[in-house]
Amino acid sequence: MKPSRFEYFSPATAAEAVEILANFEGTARLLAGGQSLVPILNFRVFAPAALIDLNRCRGLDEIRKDGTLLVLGAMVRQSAAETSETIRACCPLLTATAPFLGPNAVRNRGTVGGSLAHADRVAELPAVAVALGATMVAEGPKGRRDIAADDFFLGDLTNSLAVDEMLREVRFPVSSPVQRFAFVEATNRHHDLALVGVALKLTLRENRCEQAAIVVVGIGPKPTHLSASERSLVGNRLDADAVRNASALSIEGTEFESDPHTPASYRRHVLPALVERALLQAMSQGLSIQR
Amino acid sequence: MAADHSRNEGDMIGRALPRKEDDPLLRGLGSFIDDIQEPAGTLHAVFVMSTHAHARIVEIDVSEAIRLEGVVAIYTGKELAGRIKPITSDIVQPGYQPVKRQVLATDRVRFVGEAVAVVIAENRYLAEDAAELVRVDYEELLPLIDVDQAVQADAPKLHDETTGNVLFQASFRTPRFDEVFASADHVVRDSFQSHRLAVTAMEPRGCLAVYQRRNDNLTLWTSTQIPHIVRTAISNLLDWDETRLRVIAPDVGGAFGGKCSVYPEELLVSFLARELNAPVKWICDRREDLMTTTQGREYRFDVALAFRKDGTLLGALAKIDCNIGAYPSFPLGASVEAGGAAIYLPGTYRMPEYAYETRAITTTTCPSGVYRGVAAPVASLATETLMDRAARELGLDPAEIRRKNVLVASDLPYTNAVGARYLTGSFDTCLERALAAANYAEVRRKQSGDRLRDGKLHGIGIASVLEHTGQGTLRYRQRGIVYVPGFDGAQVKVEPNGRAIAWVSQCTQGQGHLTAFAQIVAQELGISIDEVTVIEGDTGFGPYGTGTFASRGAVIAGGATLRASTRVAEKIRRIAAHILKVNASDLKLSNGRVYASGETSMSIREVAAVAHSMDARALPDGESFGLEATDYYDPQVAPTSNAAHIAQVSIDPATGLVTIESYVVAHDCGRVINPLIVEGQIHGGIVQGLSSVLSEALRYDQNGQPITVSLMDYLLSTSVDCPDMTVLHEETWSPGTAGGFKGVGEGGVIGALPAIANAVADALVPFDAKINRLPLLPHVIVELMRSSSGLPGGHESTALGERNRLHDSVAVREEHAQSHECIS
Amino acid sequence: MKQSGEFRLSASQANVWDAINDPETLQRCIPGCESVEKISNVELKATIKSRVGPISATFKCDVRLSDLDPPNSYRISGQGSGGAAGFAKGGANLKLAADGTGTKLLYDVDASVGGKLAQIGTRLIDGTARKFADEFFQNLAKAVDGAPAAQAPATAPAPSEPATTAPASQPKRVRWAIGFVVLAIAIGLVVVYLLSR
Amino acid sequence: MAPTRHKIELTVNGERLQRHVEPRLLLSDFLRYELRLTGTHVGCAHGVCGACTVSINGSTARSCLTFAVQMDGAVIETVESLAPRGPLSALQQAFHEHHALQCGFCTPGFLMSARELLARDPDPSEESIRMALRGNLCRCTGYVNIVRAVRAAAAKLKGEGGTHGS
Repeated sequence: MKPSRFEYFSPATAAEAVEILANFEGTARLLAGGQSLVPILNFRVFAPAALIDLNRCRGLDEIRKDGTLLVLGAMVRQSAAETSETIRACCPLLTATAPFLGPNAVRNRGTVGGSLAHADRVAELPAVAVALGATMVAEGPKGRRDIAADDFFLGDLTNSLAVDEMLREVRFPVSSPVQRFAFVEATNRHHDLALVGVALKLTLRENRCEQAAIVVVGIGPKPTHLSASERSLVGNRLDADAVRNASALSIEGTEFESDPHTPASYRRHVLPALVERALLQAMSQGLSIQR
Repeated sequence: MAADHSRNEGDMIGRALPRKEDDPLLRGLGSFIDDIQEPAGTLHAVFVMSTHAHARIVEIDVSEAIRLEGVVAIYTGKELAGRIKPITSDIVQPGYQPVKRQVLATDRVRFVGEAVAVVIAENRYLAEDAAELVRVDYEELLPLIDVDQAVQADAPKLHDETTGNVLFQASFRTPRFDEVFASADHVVRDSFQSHRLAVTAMEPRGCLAVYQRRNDNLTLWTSTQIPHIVRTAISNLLDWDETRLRVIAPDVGGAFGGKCSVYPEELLVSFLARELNAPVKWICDRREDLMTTTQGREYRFDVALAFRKDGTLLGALAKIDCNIGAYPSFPLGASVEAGGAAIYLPGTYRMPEYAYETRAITTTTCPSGVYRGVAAPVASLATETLMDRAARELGLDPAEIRRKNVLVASDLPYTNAVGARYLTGSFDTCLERALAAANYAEVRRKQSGDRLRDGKLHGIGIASVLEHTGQGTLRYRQRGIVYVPGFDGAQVKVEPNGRAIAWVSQCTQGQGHLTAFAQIVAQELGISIDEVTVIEGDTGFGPYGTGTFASRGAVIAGGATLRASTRVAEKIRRIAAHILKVNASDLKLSNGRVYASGETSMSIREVAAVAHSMDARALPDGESFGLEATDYYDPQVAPTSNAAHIAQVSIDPATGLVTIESYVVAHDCGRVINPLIVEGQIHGGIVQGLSSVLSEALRYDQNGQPITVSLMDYLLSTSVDCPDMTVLHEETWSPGTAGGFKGVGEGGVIGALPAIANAVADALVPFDAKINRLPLLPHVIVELMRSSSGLPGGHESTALGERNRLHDSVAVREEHAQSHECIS
Repeated sequence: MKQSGEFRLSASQANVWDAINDPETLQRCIPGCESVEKISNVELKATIKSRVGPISATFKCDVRLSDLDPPNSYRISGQGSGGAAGFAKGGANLKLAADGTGTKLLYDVDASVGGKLAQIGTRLIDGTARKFADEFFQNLAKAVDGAPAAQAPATAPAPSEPATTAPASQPKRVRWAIGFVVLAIAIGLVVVYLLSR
Repeated sequence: MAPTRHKIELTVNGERLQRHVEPRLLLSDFLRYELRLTGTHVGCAHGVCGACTVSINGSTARSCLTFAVQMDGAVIETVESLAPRGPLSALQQAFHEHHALQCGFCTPGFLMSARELLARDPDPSEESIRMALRGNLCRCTGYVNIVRAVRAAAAKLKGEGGTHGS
C-alpha cells in the first residue's frame, strides 16, 4: 500500500494553486488534510499526475466573523470547530458536530473544506453545510463564484467545482438566539461512519417554527433535505404531535440506498427516530452531543 | 476441592509483577519484523494476487513489469513448481483427504488474493509499481462460496487429488444416545451460523531472509508462533539441510492463531534469498492481511439439547460443517477446526449422552485456520444459547438451569462424553462468584417489571465455559497431526556471575513469557527475576519445540522451564551440600543464597564459580562442570480451565446499537504465575469476543470477491465500544501438570460470545428474538425486533410512537414472560 | 448487483430502436464511452472510461449479443477489464414495447465486479449503478425526444471533467447499443472508493 | 526516469535535519526507513489503526496519511522522544505498571494520543479517555488497562503538577 508516483506542488497562494490546477486539465488533485485522499492513493485506486498541496497557501486557514457570516478558509482544520471560540459563538452546530468527525489525530489534520469537497456520502459536514445554508466560494482562473451548499453536492465524491476551480472558503450564516440545532446519527459501532446522519436547524418565534432545515446523509449519494418534515413544522407550534408528525414524514418520498453491508430497510427504519431525536434535542436546546 | 496452596513470603510465582519486556516497547525500541535494520541491498517482494475466486490461469505477461527500473526479478508459479515442494497437511486420520498447495498458483487460482506471481524490486514502492503492470489472463470457473454450494453433487471439484470437496469428516455417538434422546421430556434445537473472522493482529505478517552463500546458511526472521516448525518445513519443502537454517521470531505484534501456520511467503522469501543471493524482505499490508492471512470460524452448528422436565441436561446432538476455504493450513490441517468443534462442544455441564457428525469443506475463499478459541467460542455460543432457551421454555431462570447442570466437586475427576478428562475445576464456584459480583438477582428483580429503562432495553447474559489448554503430544498423535510435536523444551543455565538465562522453545506475542517464565526460574533458583533472562523464538538456541498457541504457553513451556530449573537447583544443592558439608535435602534456595539449617549458607554466585572452576574449591566427585540443564515437558493430561462470564448490555431500540454496560468474569486457570498477565489475557480475549459478536465479519460477494479488505469495512471494536471489567480469580491447581498450571489464552473469547449474545437475547425477550447469527450489527438487531410477531407497527411508525408501543408490548410480554420466569 | 427498470420515451418504437443503434447517438448517451470496434456480427470491443468523482478507470470491454429479436428485444452480455483496477461483468435483457404513441423500454440488469476497486469500493455500488443507468436513459431521452424521459429522476449536471470521446471507427449502424448500458452500469460499480477521513 | 526529489528541512525529536525526498514517500516510511525511528508502526496504511500516530507541530497526526515532502519546516515528535534516555515518562511508567501493553505494536500510537489528551485535559474522565483513544486500535489488551493507565498517569501528573506525558 504505497502510492503511485505524482508530481508535487506547494503553492504559496490560492491563485498559484488554481493556475497549476488549470495547467493539468483535471489530472491534478488538490491536497488539503489528506485524511480521505491519501488512503485512496495508498490503495492505488486513484493515481493523479500531480498533487497540489494547499497546506502552505497563505490565508486559507483564516476564521473570521464578517457581519452576519462566519467565513472559514478552505484549510481550517476540523479540530478548530471545537477549539475556536469564534466558531463556537457563530456556528454552535459545527462545534456540536466536531466529535462525530473522527478521532483527534484525524480532526487535527483533516479540514472542513476538504471534507466538503470530497463529498463523501457518509461524512457529517456536508449535512451541516446544507442545513445551515452555507455558501461555497469557488476560485478559478476567471475569479471567484459562490455556490450554494444545496447546489454543491452532486453525488458520490462529486461536487460542482469545475476542473480548474478550488474551494476557497465556506461561508456559514451566523446563527441567531432564536435558532436551535442538533446533529444525530446511527452507526455500526459507537462513533463510526454515519449509516444515517441528520443535521437540524430550527428558527423559532414564540415557540412557533418559522423555518426548518432537516438534512440527512448516508442514505444516498448526497445530502438531502427532508422537505415533507420541514414543511410540516413551519408555522406550527413545536409540541409532541409536531415532532411525531415531522418524524413520520421523514420517509415520505425519501429514497434509501442499500450497500453490501447495510440494507436500505435499516436506513428507512432509523430515519424517523433520528429526526425525532434531533427535534427533541433541539427543543430542549440540546447541543449536548448524544452518544 | 480448591486445596489451599498458600503462598510463601518471597515466592516469585503468583506475583503481579510488571513485565520485563515492556521497557523497549514503550520507548519505541521494539524489534518487529519491519523494525529490523535490513542489510544493505535488501530486495523487497510484492505478490501479484488473483482477482478471481476460481479461475484457470491462461497467461501471465510480465514483459512490461520486468522492464521497469528497479525491478530485479519476477517469478510465476510455473517457474517455481518443480523447485519448491507444495505445502501438504497430510493428517493421518480416517476420513481425511490431504490437499497440495503450490506456493504460487500454477494453473488454477482458488481464492481472491492467492498469489500468482512475485515481484522483487529495490524497494517496496517500485515493487508495487511493477506488480500493477503484470497482466494475468484468467478463464473463470464456478466459484464455491459456502459449504452448501461446495457439497452439491454437481459442484466442481476444487482439488484434483481429492474425491469431492469434503476434506474431512468424522462422527461419534454414545451407546445410549438414541434411547435417551428419544425419551427426553424437552428438546431445544437451532442452527447456528457463525461468521468468518479475520485474526487482525495489529502487526500483519512479514519476513526477512538473509542468506550466506559462504556456508549456504539462511536466517529467516518471520512473524510467527511456530519458529521450529517453520524451520523444519523450509528444510523439507526446499530440500535444505535443517542445520543450516535459523528461524527467528522477533517481537511479534499479536498472532492469535493467524501466525500459527507455515505460509507460502515464508518459503518463497527463503527461496528467493538463496536464488538471488541477496537479502529479501516481504511485509504484508493490511489489505493483503485481510485477504490472505488464515481466517477463522465459519461454521454451521446444528445443535439439539435434550432435557428432563426439571431442567436436567441429558445430552447433545451436533451436526457441524466448517468452511475451511481453499486450502488446509499447515501444519494443523483441515481437521483441526471440524475436529475441535466436535470435541469442545461438551463444556462445563454433565452431558452424559452426545452424538456428532462433523465435516471440513473446501471452498473458493481464503484458507481458514485456528483463531483464538478455534471452534470453542461458537460451540459455547450454541450450547449456552440453547441453555437459556431451555430455561425459558421450562420456566427456569438461566442461572438456575446452569446451577442444576454445571459440574460440582463430587463429579470430579470427570471424563466427558468424548473422553476428555477434567481433573479439577471450580465450575459451580465460578458461576456463583460471577452471579454475586454481577448482582444478578438484583438485576433480575429490577428487570422483572420492564426491560425498558431510560429508553433502552436492558439484558443480562450468563455463560459457563470450559477451555481445553496445554494439549501435549498425545492429543496431536490421537488427531494424526503429525507435524505438530506437542512438547516444548527449555534450557536453563546459571552463568559464572550467578545470574540465570533460559532459552525456551516457544515465542511470545504479548503473553509475557519473558516475565512469567523468569518468575518460574527465579522461584526455583531462589534469585530475583532481575537476575533471570528468558530468550525465546530463536531456533539457533535452546531445544526444539512446538510453539505458542492453543493456550499451551504456561502449561508446557512453563512446565519445561520449571523442570529444567528444578534440575539446575538440584545441582546447586549438590554442590553446596558438598562444600557446606550438609545434606542436599536440607538446603533451601532463596535471596540468591543456599541456606543450610542454622547459620551456614553460601551464595549461588559462589556455587556458580565452583561449577565453572573459578574457585579454589572443587566440584564433588562425578559432578560435571557448568550449571545448566535442558528438559522437555509433555503433560499427560491436557488441563482444562473454566470460567463464568456475565455481561450486561443495553440496546437502543430505535437504532439497534448495542452497548456493553458491564462485564464480570470469574475464572480458574489453575495456579496463577502472574495475575497481571492473566487478567490481561482475559481482558483481551473478552474484547476479541465482544468485537466479533457486535461488529466483525469478513464478507464475500456471490462471486467470492472479499468486500471487507480494509479496516473501514472490517469493523474492530474500539475503546468506546468496550467496558471496564471485573475479573475474579479461582485457583484450583492442576494435579496433572508441572507446577499446577493451566492455560488462559482463549477462555476470554470463549465466554464472551455466549455471554454477550445471551445478554442481547435477554434484552430482546419481549420480542422472542432468537439469536443464531452473528454479528449483531444494529440492522440485525432492528430486524430481530421487527420480525417479532408481537411488535405492532412497522418501519412507518415514528420512533416516538414506536417507543410507546414498544413500551406497551414490552410490558405485555413481560407479564407473559413472568408467568414462567422464576427469578433467582 | 441486480437492477431492473422501465422508461417511457415519447418517440415511436422504431425510432427508439434506430436511435439506440446509431453509433453517434450511443457515444453521446453512454457515460464514458470512448471507442467502439466491431469484431463480428455478435462480438464487439469497446473502451469505456468510468469515473466517480476523482477516481476513474478505463475498461476494455468485450460485448456479445444474443437472442436478437429486432425491433423488440435482445440479451446482451459482456465483460470489461480494467487491468490492475479490476474487472466488470454484466448481462441484461432489454425489451422495447409500443406504448401508445411512445415506447416503453424495459431493462433488467445483472452485473458484478471484481478486483481491487470492487473490494474497496463496496459501499457505493448500488448508487453508482443507478447513476449510470439514469445518466444513460436521460441522455437517450434527450436524444430521441429532445426532452427528459418520463418519471426519470433528476439527473446530475455533468461531472467536473466530461468524458473525452475518441473518434469511433465503427460501421454506420451497429446493433450494440444497449450493451453499453449494461457495461456502463457494471463498470460503474467498479469505480468507486470511499474511505472518509 | 528518476523522480524529482524535494529538499526538506525539519526538526524531528529536537534534531534539525535536511533531506531530499521523493514526493510519494509517506512520512511513516521516511521516519522508519530514512531516520530509522522504527517506533512509529504502520498497522493499516489507511488511517484507521492509529499505530503510526506522531505529533506534527504539536498536534497528533497519522504519519501514514502524510507525505514527508509536506514536512518542510515542521517540528515532529515520535514515541522515541517520550523518554530518550533515563527513566520512562509518567505515562510510559503507568502503561508499564498497569500492564497496558501486550504485544506492544500499537503502544507507540496510544502513547502519542494519550499524551495529547493529557496535555489538553489534565483530569480526563474515563469517557473522555476512551473518546481520545478511539482512533487507536489494540487487539491484545481490550483497552481496559490502557484506560486505567492513562487515568493513573493523569493522577500522578496532577500530583506533581508536572509536565504532561513527556
